[in-house]
Amino acid sequence: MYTDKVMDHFQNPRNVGEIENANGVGEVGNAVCGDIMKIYLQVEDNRIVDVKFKTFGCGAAIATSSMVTEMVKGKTLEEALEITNQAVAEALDGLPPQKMHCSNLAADALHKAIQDYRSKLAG
Amino acid sequence: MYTDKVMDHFQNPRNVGEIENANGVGEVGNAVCGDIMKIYLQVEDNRIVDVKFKTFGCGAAIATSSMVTEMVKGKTLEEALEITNQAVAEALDGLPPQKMHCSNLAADALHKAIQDYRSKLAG
Amino acid sequence: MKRIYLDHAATTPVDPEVLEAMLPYYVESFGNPSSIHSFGRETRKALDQARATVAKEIGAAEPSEIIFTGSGSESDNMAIKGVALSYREKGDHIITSAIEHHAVFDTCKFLEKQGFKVTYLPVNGEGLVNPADLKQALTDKTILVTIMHANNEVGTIQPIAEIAKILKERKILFHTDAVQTTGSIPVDVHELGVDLLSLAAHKFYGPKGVGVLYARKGIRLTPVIHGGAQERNRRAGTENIAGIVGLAKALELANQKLPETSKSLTELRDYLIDNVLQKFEYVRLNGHRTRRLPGNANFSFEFIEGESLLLNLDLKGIAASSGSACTSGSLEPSHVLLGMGICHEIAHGSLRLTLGKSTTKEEIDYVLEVLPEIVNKLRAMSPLYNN
Amino acid sequence: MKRIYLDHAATTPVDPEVLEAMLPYYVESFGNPSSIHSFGRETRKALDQARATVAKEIGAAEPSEIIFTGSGSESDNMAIKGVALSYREKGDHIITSAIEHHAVFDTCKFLEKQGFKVTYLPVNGEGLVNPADLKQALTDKTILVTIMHANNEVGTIQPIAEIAKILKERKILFHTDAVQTTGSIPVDVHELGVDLLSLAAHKFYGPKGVGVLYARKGIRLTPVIHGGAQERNRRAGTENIAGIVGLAKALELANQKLPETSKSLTELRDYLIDNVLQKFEYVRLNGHRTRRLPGNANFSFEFIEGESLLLNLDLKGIAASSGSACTSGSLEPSHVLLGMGICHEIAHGSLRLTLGKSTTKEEIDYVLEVLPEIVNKLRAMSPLYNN
Ligand SMILES: Cc1ncc(COP(=O)(O)O)c(C=O)c1O
Ligand SMILES: Cc1ncc(COP(=O)(O)O)c(C=O)c1O
Ligand code: FES
Ligand code: FES
Repeated sequence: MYTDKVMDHFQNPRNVGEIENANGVGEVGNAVCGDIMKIYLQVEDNRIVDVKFKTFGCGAAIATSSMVTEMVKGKTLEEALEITNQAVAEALDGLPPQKMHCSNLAADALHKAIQDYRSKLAG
Repeated sequence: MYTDKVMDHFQNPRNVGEIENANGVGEVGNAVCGDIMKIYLQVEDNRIVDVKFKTFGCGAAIATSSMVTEMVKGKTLEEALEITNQAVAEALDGLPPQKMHCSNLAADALHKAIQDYRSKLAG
Repeated sequence: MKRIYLDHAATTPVDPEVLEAMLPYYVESFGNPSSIHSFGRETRKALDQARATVAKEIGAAEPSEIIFTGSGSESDNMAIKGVALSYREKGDHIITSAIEHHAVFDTCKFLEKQGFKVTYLPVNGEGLVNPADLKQALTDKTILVTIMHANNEVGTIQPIAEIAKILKERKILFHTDAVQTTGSIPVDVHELGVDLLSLAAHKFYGPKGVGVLYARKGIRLTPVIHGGAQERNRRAGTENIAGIVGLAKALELANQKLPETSKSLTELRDYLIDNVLQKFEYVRLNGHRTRRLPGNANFSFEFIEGESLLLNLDLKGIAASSGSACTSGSLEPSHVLLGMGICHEIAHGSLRLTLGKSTTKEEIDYVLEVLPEIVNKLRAMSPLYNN
Repeated sequence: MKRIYLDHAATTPVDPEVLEAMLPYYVESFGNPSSIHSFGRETRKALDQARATVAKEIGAAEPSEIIFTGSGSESDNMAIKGVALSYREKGDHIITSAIEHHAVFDTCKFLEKQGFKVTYLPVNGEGLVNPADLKQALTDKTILVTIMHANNEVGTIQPIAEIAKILKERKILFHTDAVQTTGSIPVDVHELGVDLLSLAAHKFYGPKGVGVLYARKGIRLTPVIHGGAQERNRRAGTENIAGIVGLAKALELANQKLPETSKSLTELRDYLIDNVLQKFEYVRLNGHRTRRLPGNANFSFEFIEGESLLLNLDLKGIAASSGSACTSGSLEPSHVLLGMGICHEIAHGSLRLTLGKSTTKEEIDYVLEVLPEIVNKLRAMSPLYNN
């Protein structure tokens, strides 16, 4: 059902955990739906220098979380915001159709975390 | 589906044919229904001395025709009229439920032939 | 006694190669394809492959257009009820023919009770539907036409592609019951131009208890069997993997050998037909002389009734069937023969001999040898026969 | 890697003895049981025998009360739709429970669209229906009650006989879905007091694609599959002889070994449950502690989601399942757990381990060994877990 890449990220998720003093945090989903993703960013000079995640969800949810953290590390915020749900799924060699909703969450969580960082910066 | 007795009478039907100068003839059924039985009687001194049949119909129709002719041969008309559909079926060790309508025909044909004889006698 | 099987239209034996393909899916590879664990993924893969094979074999555009069912009858029910209930707001009129299999006929009768209107198109003496009749029967409310590809009793093959053209213009859904044709003559949904098509494995050397409904992408189908999400929510129930694998394998094999089998069966059938028509008085061939299934021969022997003919043949080791409904417990003769305008008396005396890939000329010769004495014996016993 | 199968509630492998009983009915003995020739009589005999066996095994009064179908889902559909459509003039109200299998649940939803009224009885935290609730729900218009014998997810066994008594007094038809119980605990239609009962072969080491609907004599059933006269006009389609023979054989074998299997499974299950409840924090057993299927254990591990648990177990060779609906492509968690009042978060984290006759203590020990590291790993990754 899942590609090898998905299974790899599911089994060995990259960047699991929290960042104590993260300056951007994004959470999406809820327990009713069965998926919650939380992404922690450490942004320096407009660049994501560290990123971690915590996820409650299915195999696809975990793999997309892991993949998105890999994809953004070292990127500028503008570059990171260009990462689409589709791009995450493609980076994993695809997801089962009924699971595409999970890959949406990973990009959403990232974008929310960036928003959070920017709003803090602005505030 | 059929008992051995039915198959025996079907394969080796007794008393097939016509009686040239039958003094009682009974026919029942029609081609629409798929069964036609014709019974020929030779009655002497109120006793059936000869009987023959012709039947267009299924295995059960042929077997019951054959059986009823065997059952009535030598019987008085009163005895013959006592032969019921049930009795014919029983003499054949039973018929499949959906075929019981055929055993009805055999007794009916016999009774009609007797009627025919009597009405000729009366007329 | 050597037994001769000439009832291939009723059912066929499973090809040993088909059984072999099925065997791994009973004891060893048994997972539920809906399960995500390795046991389930194994059978899911087999299921996907079988679906792809069937799609390819019947010319479907996508595997998802293949719905596995439990029988040809279920496929017919699902096509007709499924469309009727899903498109009711569009219309309530269905058109079919007078000589459909009971799985179609009784389903239409049922829908009539539910308030649908059904037109039963007449057929000619050879069992053919006239496309002009169909055109006339169409109304604004027509949502579905269901006409069988070939008839199971008399073997007549309908002008499906021609009918499809008429319906395509008007955007009316078209279902064909291809239970008798699949594996016997080419069945390609694209070439036939149909939207829905039924088939059953046991008619082409596959297992009993498994069928397919092809439904073109985008067609809404209210399920006949509600429940789990199997078959994309169109047919609930844990998949009969072994059966499905068997169906796909059997279809593949049948189509591979089709050109060859069809040619030799047609020859053998014609030999049988020609000889019977020559040998007997008061006999007629039912169905079209040439536009018929390769293996089908259907005769009416006047003055005698079908079941007694069958029983006598059986005593000689020959397995055949009849249109006579007595055999199935009802008193009606075949609605197919009556629908073709054949009178009751003659309809009752029909004999269907359906040849299969194992049928030999020797077997046919044996039939031709024993048939006369049986027919003569029964005629001699018949009150209808006066010679 | 050695694989451990703990998903017997999803399906079971065919018992080799069952397969052996089926094998003659593919290649050699293949006739259509409706045919009157010797090929047909052969399979008709097998069909009659299988029917008699099933009748005896479930305590039916007569073989004719046994209807062979294509699946447990079809049996459920047929019972409910069959009664609903046949008794509509008597009433339009059906009662069921909130935790039925989708084959019952979705059928009821469908009938609601057709104008029927359905009451979904609540269950308590352990999954039990309260007969008092049923009594209250009954109306003059109630024509059918359908309550499952035991639940497929949590294994809770319902008080069927008690409910039957209430309904018998009022002459309301009672159907039970015994798909999970047949072969696992005693199933006797007389003792249960039901009028209709569904079962499926593949849940008790028989083949997939064949089920039974028991319908007490005299009950009218509008067919779900219309067509030929098979199964006394109640279910059309050429009979799946091999499957039917397999079902009968499997049922016979399962019932023979039932007392023994049930005892050893219960012990093993309790060992598993006791150990899991002891070993973990934030875990709960779903379903009733004792009134449950011998082989069923269902846990909720808080803070983690079912599918990721299953995938990790699968990577360790353990085949299990979950109430998590993500696995089947829908986003809803199990309606069964929600129906029992369990909150979404916890419902998502359920793990069902269902033991079968081949399950060993070593296998359970292995599960107990690998489960902690998996649960810990997933919890460490979960935003809901803060320790
Ligand atoms: C309680 C219950 N009812 C019905 C079914 C449906 O059975 P099947 O999938 O064989 O149609 C199942 C199993 O899936 C079940 O567990
Ligand atoms: C034309 C046709 N349609 C439908 C069916 C029904 O198939 P099944 O008996 O496999 O359900 C048959 C065969 O019996 C058939 O010949
Ligand atoms: S967690 Fe629901 S689909 Fe992935
Ligand atoms: S001839 Fe019709 S049932 Fe016997």
